[in-house]
Amino acid sequence: MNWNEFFSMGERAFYVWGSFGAFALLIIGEVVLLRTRQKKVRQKVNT
Amino acid sequence: MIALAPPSLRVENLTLSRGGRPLFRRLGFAIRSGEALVLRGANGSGKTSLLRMLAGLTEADEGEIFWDESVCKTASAKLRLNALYLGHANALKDDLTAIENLADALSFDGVNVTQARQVDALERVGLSSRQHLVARRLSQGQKRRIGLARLVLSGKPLWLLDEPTNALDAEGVALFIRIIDEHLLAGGMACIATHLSMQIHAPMRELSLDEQVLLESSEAQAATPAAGINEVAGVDGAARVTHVAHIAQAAEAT
Amino acid sequence: MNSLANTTPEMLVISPENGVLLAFRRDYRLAMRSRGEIIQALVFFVIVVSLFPLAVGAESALLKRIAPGVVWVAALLSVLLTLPRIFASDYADGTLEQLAMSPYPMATIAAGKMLAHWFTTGLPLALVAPVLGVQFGLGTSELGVIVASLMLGTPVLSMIGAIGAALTLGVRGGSILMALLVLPLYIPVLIFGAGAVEASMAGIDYAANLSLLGAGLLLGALASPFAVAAAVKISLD
Amino acid sequence: MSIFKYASPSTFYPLAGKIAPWFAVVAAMLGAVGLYLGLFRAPVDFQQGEVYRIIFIHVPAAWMAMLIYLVMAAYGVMALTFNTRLSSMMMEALAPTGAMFTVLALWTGALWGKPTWGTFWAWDARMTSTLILLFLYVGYLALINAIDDKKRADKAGALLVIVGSVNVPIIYFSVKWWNTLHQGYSVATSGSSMDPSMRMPMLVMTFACWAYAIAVALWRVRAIILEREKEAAWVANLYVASPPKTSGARA
Repeated sequence: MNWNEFFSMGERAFYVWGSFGAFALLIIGEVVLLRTRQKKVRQKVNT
Repeated sequence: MIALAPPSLRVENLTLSRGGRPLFRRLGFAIRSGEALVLRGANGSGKTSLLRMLAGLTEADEGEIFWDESVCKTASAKLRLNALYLGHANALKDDLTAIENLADALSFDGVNVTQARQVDALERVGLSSRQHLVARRLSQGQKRRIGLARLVLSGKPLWLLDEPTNALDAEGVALFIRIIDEHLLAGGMACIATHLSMQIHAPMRELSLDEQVLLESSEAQAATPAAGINEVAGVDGAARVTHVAHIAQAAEAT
Repeated sequence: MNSLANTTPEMLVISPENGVLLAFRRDYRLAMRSRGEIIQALVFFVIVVSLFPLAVGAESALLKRIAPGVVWVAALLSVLLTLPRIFASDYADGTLEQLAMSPYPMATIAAGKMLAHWFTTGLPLALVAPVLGVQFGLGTSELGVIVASLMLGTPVLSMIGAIGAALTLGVRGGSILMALLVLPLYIPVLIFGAGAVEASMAGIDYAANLSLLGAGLLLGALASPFAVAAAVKISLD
Repeated sequence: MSIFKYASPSTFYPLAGKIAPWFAVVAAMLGAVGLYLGLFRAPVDFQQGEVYRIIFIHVPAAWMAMLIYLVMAAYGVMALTFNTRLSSMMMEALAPTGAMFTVLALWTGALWGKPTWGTFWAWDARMTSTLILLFLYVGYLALINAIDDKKRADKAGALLVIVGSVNVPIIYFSVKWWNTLHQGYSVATSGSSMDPSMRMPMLVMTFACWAYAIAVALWRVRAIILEREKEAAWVANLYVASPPKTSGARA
């Protein structure tokens, strides 16, 4: 399994990893945003 | 006469909160035919919301409204058919004349009133010389009087009035008192939200929304005990007197 | 002085068509009292259409090709601009509450108001459109199709628009928000409306487009009064 | 009625807290399996080479975008008919995730379009419809944020999504009609004729997205419930009894 061939994705690396990168970014971004929102609400509830 | 069997309006454990803040909780009262209930309370205590609920415009979070002992959803057509609601706004179109506004309002009330009787009503409220004046050029007091003319002609048993006398001069207020006395004498009912004192001669009760306490009017001479009594009219009409503390307790329990 | 209070008045016939007729006549009379607004919407339509030649150049072949899209988008924006007129002033002066209190169902009143709005905006647009079509070099048959497509399409624009107008009553920034809600729903009408004119220009069958617009009109006429009534009730709550 | 026992926010809050993590775990596992199959196991496509692998997230995202909007419409119907506050809260909880999936579908579609047809945006029928779907999501989010009174915002949002959902098939049909009229591009996801080893990752990823959407929606609805019921009694003693385990013990 040679990695740099894998990462080049038939010279389409930008498009494939651009898509999968956006996928990861959006998913993780949404979860992080959700976490901060819950923390903010919990503080407001306790005060 | 207004209606054969005297209609009655009864409300049970009405609850409404606005923007997370409870306005009133498990409120109960009744208005009998020929009687006026005056709503007292500071600004924002929910007087207008309660009126709009009786008018069928606003939905309560909880609670039922009984009209002629048949329960209706808080924002239901049955309520709207029997009630006339005059809010803060004068509900007039500035581009229409006084007589056109009155005619429009009555036709949307589903009431067939001849032109002559409309002119008589405007005359009675002192607008005879201004009936063809565009509403934009009428004063606030004159606009309010068009509302009074509509009250007179609509023939609806339940009048829901929000500060009916504001912007009326002394003569206007006297006119309003005469009109509402006639209405109550004829078996009609009224619920009036106002902070002014009402010299209505017909039987009248006051409901204070701040403490949710129903005070008997002076005529009824019911002494108000120190703790305050919340009179909840039972199904058989006999007043079930329940201590306010009990109500408050029930309210917290939910 | 006889007291007028206690004579029970005689009730009108509370039927749906009376409600629609009553609301239509009321709104039409009000619109006629401020006729200027109707003219303004028409002038806006004409101005927007005449912007395009200035923008893309007056080369006739190009103008002819973009004519259907330009006329339809301009018509759609003109209708969009006049939508607040259906409910906003009634909401502000408290008459909308009284209409909601009326024994006539709110759906019939909403239908009457939508009809009046179409009559004072959509219809005039359809009648003026041929003049603009000529400006863009369209043939007579194509002008006929423009008028037909606008006559069928603009009522649907009024119906969908009335839902957006009712939902955003009394909301800050309401008119932009209303456009945001309504424009995506306008897209099918735009596609079939402009598509009909384009098809007639290309000499292919445009009846399908017009019949789909007609179907939209039917669906709208049946469903939108109830949606608008619900939206008004929500806004008045 | 018993079925509405869970419809009250105070009883649904702990329930959502318990089942959400399970969905998150399932989503993570399925996602890992799907990505592994899609990136490593699925064969090279004879036509598009490696770049076709983008469909393993593009297609599930597009499906989720549409599905979530329709689920929101179902909650909207419940909110307006049964007047349950919880269903409108679920709508509000689902909307951001639906919008996210729509953006993801558009982004991956564009990145896939460039190498395949030479342009990022080819006005393809499905992509254009997905763009309009994004407008519908943005419209809903804008409406409920513009109205202060929560009760009205819920009902107005519900009505808008119901009207929107009636229009979604019409939009998809009209855009398809418009697309065939102008030019015949279409995203070549001939799903059925795909080699099974290509279809498997896509299915696994779709289920991963479902589990993910459910987990995120349940977590977000918990936040919404707390935001709305701040003053309620049950919220107060909720935190007196068990200080939140996430952050430090509170005095």
